[in-house]
Amino acid sequence: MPKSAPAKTTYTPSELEHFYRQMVYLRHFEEKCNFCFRQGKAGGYLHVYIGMEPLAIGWLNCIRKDWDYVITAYRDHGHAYVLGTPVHEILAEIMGRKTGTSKGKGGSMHLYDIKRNFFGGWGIVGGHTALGGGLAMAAKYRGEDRVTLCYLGDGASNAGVFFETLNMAGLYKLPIIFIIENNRYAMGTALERHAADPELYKRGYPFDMKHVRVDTMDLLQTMSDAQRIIDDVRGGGGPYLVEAMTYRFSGHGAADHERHLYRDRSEEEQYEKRDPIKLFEEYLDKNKIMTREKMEAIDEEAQNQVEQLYEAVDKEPFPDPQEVYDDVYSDMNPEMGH
Amino acid sequence: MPKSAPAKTTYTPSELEHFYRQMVYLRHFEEKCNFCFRQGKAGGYLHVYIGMEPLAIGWLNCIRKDWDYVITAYRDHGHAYVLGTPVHEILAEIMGRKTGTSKGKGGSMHLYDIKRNFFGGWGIVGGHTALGGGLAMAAKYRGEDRVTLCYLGDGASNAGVFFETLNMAGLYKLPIIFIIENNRYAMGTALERHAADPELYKRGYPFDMKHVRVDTMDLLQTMSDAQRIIDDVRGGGGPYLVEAMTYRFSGHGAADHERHLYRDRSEEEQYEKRDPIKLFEEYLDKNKIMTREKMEAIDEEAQNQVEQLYEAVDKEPFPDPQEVYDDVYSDMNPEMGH
Amino acid sequence: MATMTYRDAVRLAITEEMDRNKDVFILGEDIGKYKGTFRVTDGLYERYGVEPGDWLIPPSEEENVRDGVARRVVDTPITEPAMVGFATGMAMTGLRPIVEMMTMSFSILALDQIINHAAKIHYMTGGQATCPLVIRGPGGAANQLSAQHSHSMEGWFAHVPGLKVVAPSFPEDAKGMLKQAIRDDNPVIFTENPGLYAMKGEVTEDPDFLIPFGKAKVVREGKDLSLIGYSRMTHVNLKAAELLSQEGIDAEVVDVRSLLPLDTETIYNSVRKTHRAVVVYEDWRSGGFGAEIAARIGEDCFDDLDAPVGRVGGLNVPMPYARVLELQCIPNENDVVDAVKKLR
Amino acid sequence: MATMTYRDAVRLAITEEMDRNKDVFILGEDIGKYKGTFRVTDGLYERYGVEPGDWLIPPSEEENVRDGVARRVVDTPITEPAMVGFATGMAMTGLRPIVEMMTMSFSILALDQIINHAAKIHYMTGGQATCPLVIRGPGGAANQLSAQHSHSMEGWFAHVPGLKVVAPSFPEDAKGMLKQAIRDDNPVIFTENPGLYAMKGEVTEDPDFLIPFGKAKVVREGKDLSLIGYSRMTHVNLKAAELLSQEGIDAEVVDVRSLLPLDTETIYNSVRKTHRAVVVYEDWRSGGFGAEIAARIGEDCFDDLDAPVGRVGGLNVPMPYARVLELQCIPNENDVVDAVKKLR
Ligand SMILES: Cc1ncc(C[n+]2csc(CCOP(=O)(O)OP(=O)(O)O)c2C)c(N)n1
Ligand SMILES: Cc1ncc(C[n+]2csc(CCOP(=O)(O)OP(=O)(O)O)c2C)c(N)n1
Ligand SMILES: [Mg+2]
Ligand SMILES: [Mg+2]
Repeated sequence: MPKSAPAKTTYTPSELEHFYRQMVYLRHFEEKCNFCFRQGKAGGYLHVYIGMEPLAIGWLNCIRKDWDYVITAYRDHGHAYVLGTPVHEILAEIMGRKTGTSKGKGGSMHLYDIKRNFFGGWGIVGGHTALGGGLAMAAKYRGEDRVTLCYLGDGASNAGVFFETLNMAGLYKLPIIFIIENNRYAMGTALERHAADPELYKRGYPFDMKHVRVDTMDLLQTMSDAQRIIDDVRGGGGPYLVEAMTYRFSGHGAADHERHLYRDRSEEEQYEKRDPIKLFEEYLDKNKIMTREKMEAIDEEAQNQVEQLYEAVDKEPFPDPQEVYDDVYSDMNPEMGH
Repeated sequence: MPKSAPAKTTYTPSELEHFYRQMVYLRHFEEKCNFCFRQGKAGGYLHVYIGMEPLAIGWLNCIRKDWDYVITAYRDHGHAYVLGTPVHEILAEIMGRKTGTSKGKGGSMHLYDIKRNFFGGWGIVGGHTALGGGLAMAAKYRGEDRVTLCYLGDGASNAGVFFETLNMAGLYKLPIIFIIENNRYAMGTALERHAADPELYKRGYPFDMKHVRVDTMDLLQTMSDAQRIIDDVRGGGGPYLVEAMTYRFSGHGAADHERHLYRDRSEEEQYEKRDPIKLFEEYLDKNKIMTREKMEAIDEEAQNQVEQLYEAVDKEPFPDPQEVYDDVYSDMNPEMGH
Repeated sequence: MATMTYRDAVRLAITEEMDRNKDVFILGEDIGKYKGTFRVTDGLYERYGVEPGDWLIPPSEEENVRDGVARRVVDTPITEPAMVGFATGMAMTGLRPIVEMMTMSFSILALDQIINHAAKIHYMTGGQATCPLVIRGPGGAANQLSAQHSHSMEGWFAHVPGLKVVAPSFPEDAKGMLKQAIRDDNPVIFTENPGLYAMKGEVTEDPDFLIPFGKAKVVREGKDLSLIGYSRMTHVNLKAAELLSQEGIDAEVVDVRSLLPLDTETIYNSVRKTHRAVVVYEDWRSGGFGAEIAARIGEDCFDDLDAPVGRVGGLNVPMPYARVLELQCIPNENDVVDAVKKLR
Repeated sequence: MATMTYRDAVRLAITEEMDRNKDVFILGEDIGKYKGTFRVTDGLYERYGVEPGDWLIPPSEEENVRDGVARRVVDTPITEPAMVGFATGMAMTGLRPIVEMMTMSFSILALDQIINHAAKIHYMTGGQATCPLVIRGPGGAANQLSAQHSHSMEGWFAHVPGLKVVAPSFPEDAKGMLKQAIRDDNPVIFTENPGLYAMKGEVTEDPDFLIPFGKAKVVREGKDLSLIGYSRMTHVNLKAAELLSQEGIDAEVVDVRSLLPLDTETIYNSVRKTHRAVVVYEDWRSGGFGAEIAARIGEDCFDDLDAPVGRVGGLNVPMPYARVLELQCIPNENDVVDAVKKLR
């Protein structure tokens, strides 16, 4: 793990409890999303963050919320949640309801919370990275000290537009952090089968850009790396490419029931040993910050909260048919009818 | 100049004379092309190779002609010439005549000689590099020991599809050499203004690909580098990225009459000191391979040949109107009429 | 004759042609071990596949003797532009690559390679080179895939000289036309539809059964009006014809099958018989290929028409996620019936 | 009123809006020191420009006081997808970027960014975000630029919900519509034409003169038939009208100006008056936007038509290099006259 500082924490017990609650809540939330899909309560492509929680909870608790910009692909529930989007609106969107973040027009892949500077929520692999570059360019143009976090997958890191974006970010020295969520798979294609060199952090090298590979299974390690890098970029250090080593515990999407086609159980078991929640619990326990009993209580509480959320959201109305024409344009309607 | 071997030559005087004749002929040919454009005998976008001759003459005299594959962008006259396409057909194409390589349908930017394995001749910056990857993949699929030479510009080396191509070439370990013709300008945009890091050879690094920067103003130096690299790739060494340092002596295209907008005369003079023809003449002279008198005679002879070629081609007919519908498809005509 | 799904018919066409000709090559995303997102390529990897890494090893003698059977199913990174460009380069050397687009929506990323390179090679080389390339995959909406994954692309492609574009509606046509496409020396866009894969039909087993392009097909005879469509919409039209027949309206259904080349003769003959036409397509109504078909009927059958040429297309909005909204966007048999009644 | 070229009118619209609003930002290839390949951006760099390197330095106090006048003209690498994507990201934060496409042909590389991102942002966010983005540049053929550099793209864009698409024919319209486009909160495709840049015309000097979208214009009154077109083809239609008048045919010329939204009312009113229509466009005939216009006239003016709606489009071939062939591909006034006569 080159360049990455020793895990240290400067967080109070109550902060740590807060992080733990977020980890556990997000895990239950994502499991409920998969449940919704199985029940036909959610459709389309739905991708959960199970095993990858520190990428959202670690990094997004280190930025300046409502100031810094965040953009990611379709595996986006966790980002909206940590940035403060009401979970009711998030689940309502995933369940295609009128009260969702996009009024039911976006779905799981297209969550946005613009007023909280969460810019989505995109489905075209790699495509959003250029938008991320634009967010950072806007901040720099205005002379603001905003940092932009642009997440993408290991598979997305092969996309041409991503390299074009790296070049422009390096050329204009933009305040942006590209976080490659290297969960070792692009759908059913393993890292070694889609990348000429699996060490993806090297992709920053040709663009005069700082680049580093870090472990992100350990939440506090992730946060110390995140804080260091965010401060560096905010301080004018220029763009940064971070290869964040993680693992997708579930299938690619809720519809992927055949993981055995491309990986075997034993591999999964290896990674499950480093389940981010387990690691964090061991830390909290070892350092006497929280008792196992309390952890169980928090876990149960979160599970109930998610259950109640689901019950409540499931009562929300679907969009009205005529809404199909709304928001195509900001100032006019498209031509109607078939 | 990392990795590049000391210039040495194993060429006979007659071979060296042959190279010299090619250098001088191509220079005059390109000047005549610019003349054609000024006279309205050629139109569209026309880009000459003046100052960059060793890229074609050096490299293409080191490959196995009619066996290895070659593809480049729109600055393509020199490649067709060295690969053996009759100059009459080349100039006829540039002048839009029926007897041109593409029957007058392609023009200067779109020269092809498929039976000699010259695959063009492309106008979309960066776009052809993926085709080059496919040529190499075909050779590898068939188990042939062909090498593919894929030329591109420094500006093209920012294009997304080029990076995607590098990744696939590295992933499949294809027998291909990417030659970045770094002539320091993408149209009116200087290297430092379009590339985050002007050391373009670094772009091979993330893709487990050998990469090197070499000088290509010196013909024999170029040939020794070329031979070494071609042999390595043919021998199964995998893909290679070569950043070939050169300089475009003329404007971007025949229509670019305002070079002063983006570079000053003094810079040009610096590079003209290393004019590839001048360097080669000094070598031939110093090593007593050819007298200055002979060089002048060859120069004059080439100039006359080009002049006669132009006279002859200018007598060639333009395409017949009905030919506009030919060759849209191999087996049918498109719908006709407005 | 065998009964099989549209999905199996597509796969059978591919395997028959791969067995027949070692130059046939397939590449795409997750088409190997993963069998393709719609499972179209199930079994191909086991039969012809190779690990990307095995490209390290040049093919063995035996392999070449085995007509290069291996290394013909290649998983690519998620880089559609390079994927299509590589296939195009291979095609220029005489190989016959098939590119699977996971969904046709992603072909938008590769349009420069398709339109500016593949489609123009034969012309720009003055006939020196051909480009025997097939790009296939599902076009149109599936099930709540939202705005970025639900495009119908065939209308755009059918606008481009140098391409051939087909959109079969039945398993047998899918097999016969895909085999034709693979043997064609020009780039062919072969549009499937997520809603058709599970659909069953009779398919001839003759391995040399081909369906030439440029031939539309009357799939239901009728005298009162012509319903004209392709791909999944042909089935919508057939359902609409049933509904109309209950009201005593006898609709003819024309399955266009091939958009470029377009069989105007069969379309015009139907209109000249029925004097009324409605063109149905899933793509956005405004500017979709249905506009071209309607404009041609208006131009060339002017005196035969008893009513304006009607059109039924997708709503002019990005595809929304909520099922209730999505269903509204996609034309169904009732929309067609309404349009027919509007014709008066 | 001042007389100026189309090129100068476009530039004036940009400078007026940049002076008016510091959020207006322009990026593109060689638009700075090089002044743009068609010299449209001549002078902008000196006035608002910045070296890419200077992005290193955060803007100074004075600079912000000067309403961020500098660093607003940015040369980009030759990477259209990222160029448009960056502009789109900037637009999502409220800036108003103008992207110059060196030629619209290159927008093909950026279609995913334009269609799948910019055009869908407002919808996919449920109205949370807007995308005030302008993409402008020359569309259509210039002079022997061959197959890869001569595309007309407006028909494809006009097919995409979420985009607005305009193609003005005169300097004054260019100025008024570009200023409108820059102030619009939605992505606008603004198509120029290489053949129009040098064309002169009267332009009002009022800096707040805007031309709203969705309004076509009758640029020549006539009673016998309607010639309908946009961009350079409006001038071809005017020439054709002159030729026709010599034969006693009195043609009306409708300048569509705005393709999306489309002003069908003005078009229909003209057709209802003349009972004959010919739609003229430079794009490939088959599947071009003229098909949509013709189809609509056929649908909505059926009883008003005394003859089929004629179409004149570009030949269905990739653009050839030889001038003699190229000229054949592009519709001219004689082609229009021929089409009119065919209407009988
Ligand atoms: C351009 C494009 N091609 C293909 C797809 C289909 N697709 C969706 S997600 C995905 C895998 C992406 O993997 P990765 O970038 O590693 O992200 P992860 O799912 O692992 O988070 C693919 C191929 C797409 N959405 N966009
Ligand atoms: C995609 C695309 N964008 C823009 C252009 C216009 N253009 C043609 S050549 C060129 C400069 C390319 O520079 P470089 O790659 O360095 O090649 P060089 O001309 O120096 O040989 C540009 C911008 C194009 N042809 N294609
Ligand atoms: Mg992944
Ligand atoms: Mg260059």
